[in-house]
Amino acid sequence: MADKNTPMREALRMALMEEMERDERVFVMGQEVGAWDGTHKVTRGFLEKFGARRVRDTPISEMAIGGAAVGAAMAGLRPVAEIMTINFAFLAFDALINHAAKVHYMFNGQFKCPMVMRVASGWGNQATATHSHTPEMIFAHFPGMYVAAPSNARDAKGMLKAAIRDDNPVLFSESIALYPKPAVVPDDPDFLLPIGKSDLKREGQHVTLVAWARGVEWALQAADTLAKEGVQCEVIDLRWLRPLDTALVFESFKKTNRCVVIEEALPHFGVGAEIAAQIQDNLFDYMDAPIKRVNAMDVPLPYAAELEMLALPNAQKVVDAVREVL
Amino acid sequence: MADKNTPMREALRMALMEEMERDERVFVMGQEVGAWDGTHKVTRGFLEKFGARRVRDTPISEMAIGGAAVGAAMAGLRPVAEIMTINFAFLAFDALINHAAKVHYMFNGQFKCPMVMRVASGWGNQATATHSHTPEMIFAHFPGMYVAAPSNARDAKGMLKAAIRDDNPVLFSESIALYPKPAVVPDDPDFLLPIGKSDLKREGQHVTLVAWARGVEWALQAADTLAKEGVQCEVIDLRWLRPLDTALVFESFKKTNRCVVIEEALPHFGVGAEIAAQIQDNLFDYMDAPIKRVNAMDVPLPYAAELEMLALPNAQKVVDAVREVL
Amino acid sequence: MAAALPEKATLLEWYRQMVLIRRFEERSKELFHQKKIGGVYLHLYNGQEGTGVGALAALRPQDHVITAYRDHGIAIARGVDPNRIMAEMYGKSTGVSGGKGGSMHLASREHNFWGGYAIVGGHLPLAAGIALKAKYNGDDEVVLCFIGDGATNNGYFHEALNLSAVWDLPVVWLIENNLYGMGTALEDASGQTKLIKRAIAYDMKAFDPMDGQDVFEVHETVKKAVDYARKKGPVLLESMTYRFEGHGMSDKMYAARVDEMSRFKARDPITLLHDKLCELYPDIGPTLDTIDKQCEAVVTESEKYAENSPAPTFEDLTRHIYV
Amino acid sequence: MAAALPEKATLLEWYRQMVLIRRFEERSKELFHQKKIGGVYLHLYNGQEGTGVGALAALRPQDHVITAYRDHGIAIARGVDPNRIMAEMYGKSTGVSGGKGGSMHLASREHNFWGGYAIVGGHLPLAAGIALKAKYNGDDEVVLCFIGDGATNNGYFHEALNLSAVWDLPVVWLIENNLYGMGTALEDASGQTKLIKRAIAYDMKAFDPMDGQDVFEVHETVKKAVDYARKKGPVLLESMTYRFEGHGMSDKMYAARVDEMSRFKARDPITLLHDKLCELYPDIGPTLDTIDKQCEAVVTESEKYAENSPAPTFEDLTRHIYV
Ligand SMILES: Cc1ncc(C[n+]2csc(CCOP(=O)(O)OP(=O)(O)O)c2C)c(N)n1
Ligand SMILES: Cc1ncc(C[n+]2csc(CCOP(=O)(O)OP(=O)(O)O)c2C)c(N)n1
Ligand SMILES: [Mg+2]
Ligand SMILES: [Mg+2]
Repeated sequence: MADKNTPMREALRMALMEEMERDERVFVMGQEVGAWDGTHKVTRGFLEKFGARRVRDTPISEMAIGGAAVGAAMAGLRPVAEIMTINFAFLAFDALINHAAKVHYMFNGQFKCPMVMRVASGWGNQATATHSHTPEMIFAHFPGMYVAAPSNARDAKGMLKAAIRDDNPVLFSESIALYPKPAVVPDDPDFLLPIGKSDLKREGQHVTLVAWARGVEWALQAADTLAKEGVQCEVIDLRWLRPLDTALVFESFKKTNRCVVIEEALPHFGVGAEIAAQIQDNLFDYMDAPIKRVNAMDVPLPYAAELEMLALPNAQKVVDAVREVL
Repeated sequence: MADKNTPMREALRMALMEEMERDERVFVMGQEVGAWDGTHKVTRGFLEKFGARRVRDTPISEMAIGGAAVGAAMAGLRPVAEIMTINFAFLAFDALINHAAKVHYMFNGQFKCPMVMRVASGWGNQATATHSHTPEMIFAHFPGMYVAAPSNARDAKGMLKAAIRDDNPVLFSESIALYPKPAVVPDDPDFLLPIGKSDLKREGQHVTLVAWARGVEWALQAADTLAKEGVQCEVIDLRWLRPLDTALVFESFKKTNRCVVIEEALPHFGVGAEIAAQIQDNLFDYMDAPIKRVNAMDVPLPYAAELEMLALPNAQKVVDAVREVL
Repeated sequence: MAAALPEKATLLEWYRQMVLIRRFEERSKELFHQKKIGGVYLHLYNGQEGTGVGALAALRPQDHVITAYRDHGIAIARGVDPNRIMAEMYGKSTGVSGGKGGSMHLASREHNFWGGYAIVGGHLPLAAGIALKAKYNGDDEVVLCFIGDGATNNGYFHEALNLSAVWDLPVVWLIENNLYGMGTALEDASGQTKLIKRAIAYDMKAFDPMDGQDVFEVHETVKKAVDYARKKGPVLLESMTYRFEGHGMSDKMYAARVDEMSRFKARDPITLLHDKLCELYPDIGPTLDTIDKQCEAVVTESEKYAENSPAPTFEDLTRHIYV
Repeated sequence: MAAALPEKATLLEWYRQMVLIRRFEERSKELFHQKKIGGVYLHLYNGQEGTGVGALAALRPQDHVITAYRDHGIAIARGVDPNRIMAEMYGKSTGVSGGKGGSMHLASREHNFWGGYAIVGGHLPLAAGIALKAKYNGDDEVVLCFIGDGATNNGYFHEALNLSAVWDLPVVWLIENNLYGMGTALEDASGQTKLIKRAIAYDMKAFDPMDGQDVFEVHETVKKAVDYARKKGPVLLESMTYRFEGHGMSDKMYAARVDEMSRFKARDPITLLHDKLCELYPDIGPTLDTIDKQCEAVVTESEKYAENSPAPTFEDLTRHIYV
């Protein structure tokens, strides 16, 4: 085997499969993870390979999926639970926030909760208002859980494996739009990416673009466009929303003195706001321009394709924002 | 009758009672709102006065409380539902975000959802990690619902009445710590405060303190302390986290060029971040110092009183933050 | 069923509705594959027409209907204009939900059709709330709430049914048991597979499960249930039915269930009604053919209407977020 | 009960546990009013000792226990050191949860006591998950999960019990039906007041409701249930009991329920066991008195221990957020 170009859904599948092969305690549970091969086909073939003990279809019971994963993790297993889309994770919110994120702390370290909750996220595809959310930040608001948001297949593999091996609960958000997108993915079964470390995706000296998940694609596209005009963007992929690693961002900003944050989510109280608040607080004297945010519009997402397109961020909006700060 | 000094819980009770007397469609529902007089005694005597038709005790079913309020509101009633504390509103998160906040939009205006969800919020009192949250921002992140967070008895009355009369869903957050605190409360049954308008609580020219709910108290205390040193703080009470009205904040900032945001909640992705992001974006040239945030520490709240006290914001922390920006 | 048969005109109307739904769904599927209908979600009602049509025929206009995302058939049976339904699925401004809701979120306030909802179980407490309005105001109205078998395992089901029992709300809870929630079979999702028995958990009135392929039986049972709900309080019903298509367009599993499918197809609710009509009225063949053709034409017309309708505009994007 | 009585030492141990719980709770109440125990929440177990002690006596050490916030009695019956429980309620670093959990969040990993949980119903799926571990690993272990009557109306109850049924998990679900959830009476909260019947909704094994004041009956029934769970899968139990104190310290309503209270107090589980012991062993009076005094002393000792323990430090505040 050699590293090869692999779509993100396959990279995630590799990660999961390797970890299940490595560690008997790792198992998957969720709606349609078995015979259906997973709603997003990340667990394709798992039922056949690992059997019903380790590949557990559940009822449509998000509260129980969340809570049972917590209990199983506390008791020593390493559940990788899947909630079909992050929209339905609202129903598991209490299980994740009041239980997963707190049992370690509240009982003074007596229990660990090494679970991963995989959720498919994002909007686009006319999935409509109830099925179009990227609210990772509402999970990352609370201490006790990690929140991952990979931007490409390679990172997704290394991050998911790290999440599974970690002893803390992780909300692992997978952009639906990225599932089919390929990258060169290491087949090393010990390829891990560190939890809570951001990543430099492109070097540049004029402006810092901060993104994660799907936003990285828009940032890189915008950087390409702007490069043609001689504007060099540095693109930083946060990778994790908790721990939120702003070290690279700060370093970059000291050089560029300008920053645009690209966020698929709604604007209010977002990651963009946090980054802007931290930069102005920590690097006030380096600021040559305000930090700009590119977000989805502040609307519930409508069905009509035309409207949806208007509401979403895209590379052009990033370019426009960069122009504002130059 | 004349306006008199009234604790916030009484002011809220007046508001509710007046609105129930005024409009037959207004009713209350929630756990222990009846014979128990409400967990926080806001509905004291209501069952006797209005009877079980309009004062409806519910089972411990937050999902159903949230969803039934939505349905009743869509159908023409004006429910004022109570979820005992905002912690339990996590269980109603889907009902509030995917239903209350979206039915008007997603069905193109065919339905309105004039409901109020009252929640008691805040920490202190050693209520521990699962019962100590001020996560109003995670509700205010999503468009479609208003979020109120009054800072005193008078405002609470005017805001709750406005919320009940409004045709949109409102999450109405009441700081538990403020329930006993009195203010002069108008007995005018048409005393209303406008939705989404912030309020100047104290004038000053050196620094702008932005707060809401319990934070206003800390801000005002800090302002008193600092005034003795000749530092005049302007204190702005946001009152509403959605719509988030930053007009007064901006106006003030143009004068003071300095700002501290005081937030009882956890730091990540908070209202403080949003305010900082907006100020630096809109008033870059007015900034003489970075905007500082005073938040709770980034921890699940422990039981021990000593630790709890360390974790919470207070007036001294506000004073310290102001000193940093002067 | 012991009850007298409805009159001919009524039966023909049921037949028309069922055929219209079937044609509408077949066309929707084509249009989805042609990418005229957008998005990733399209949940067809084929096979379940007997339940939707039979049940809705038991309601009066002032009664209320609410369902999940498998909502086209319910909307049609409730009398919503197919043009406006198709336009919605095209994402056009003339759609019932202005192009903002899509296939899963049809609604028509004027028909007391409170909509399709796409969070499994999410609409159940809404139904309770609507029924509360009726009870609160002393209005003589009943809410009919459709529930998937898979949805009965969700917390919403439990909380909403219990609340309706505690408050004696006029709701008819109708489980459409089509044996699957997506790819998961009933017995893999529910400890109790006789879903009607879940009424016991709320001490709720229940009737025996209905043959969902038999529009007569559904109609009779729902009628009794509506009467009961109006006078006394909530009722749980279960309709044994089957979907002839996949869960949605992404379902790759359903086609493999050959035996089961053919068993149910042998009891296609439309064929059953067709045969019954021919038995009752030996000369009715041509009338039924005409209805078939009319339905085809209505669907074609709806496609044209949708095609020719304008898309929503930028203003629509920010309208109706707040009143 | 048909089963043979446990031997004398066992009965005395039960008596000791029950008295210890009662004394501990009485003292807690005083200490709360003296503001030695802080916070706003304190939920006493007085009156329900027969259920907790009888049930836990049916477990082996490798079995698991989990409960809600009314957890002192369960912790004590599971053998957790009262000193460390009291220290927790004082918010001291020597508390079982390091002073971070408080009264509602006692836990002791070494006792397989998975804790008290304060979100109503929230611990139910955790119990299912712990049982899944046992099943997954083929460990011969059972989880005993206590549930309040009020909690049975929450979505968590439904989803967790159903999941345990679908997965045949070794859980004994034990409803402590003390007739109230805060101030709300059973019949105002549950459509079905015979809570044991909710087992039918999951086709789950159930035994007849137990007299929760009778430690023998509880013990026998839970033993059978544990056996069943170990071999076959989940079981639902219901213990009919009563709390002699308010829901928590803020309850102003319970004192008004005079008749009901006196009816239950006439069947105080401790008195019942006391009388039974005297009947079985006519000379046992002095032994019981000694136990009473010992329990008093243990509680006094726990108070001292708590009082003299150090508070947690700033480091504790930020420790254990992550592993
Ligand atoms: C809370 C939630 N979880 C999961 C889903 C994804 N989902 C959509 S439909 C469905 C199956 C529902 O099955 P059933 O209730 O039987 O209805 P049917 O599709 O058979 O009509 C699932 C799991 C969802 N929409 N909402
Ligand atoms: C989800 C949730 N809703 C509400 C509460 C507030 N609350 C705490 S205990 C309780 C009553 C629970 O009654 P029951 O389950 O019968 O247990 P008991 O107190 O009788 O032991 C309520 C409503 C809570 N803690 N969690
Ligand atoms: Mg189904
Ligand atoms: Mg109880």
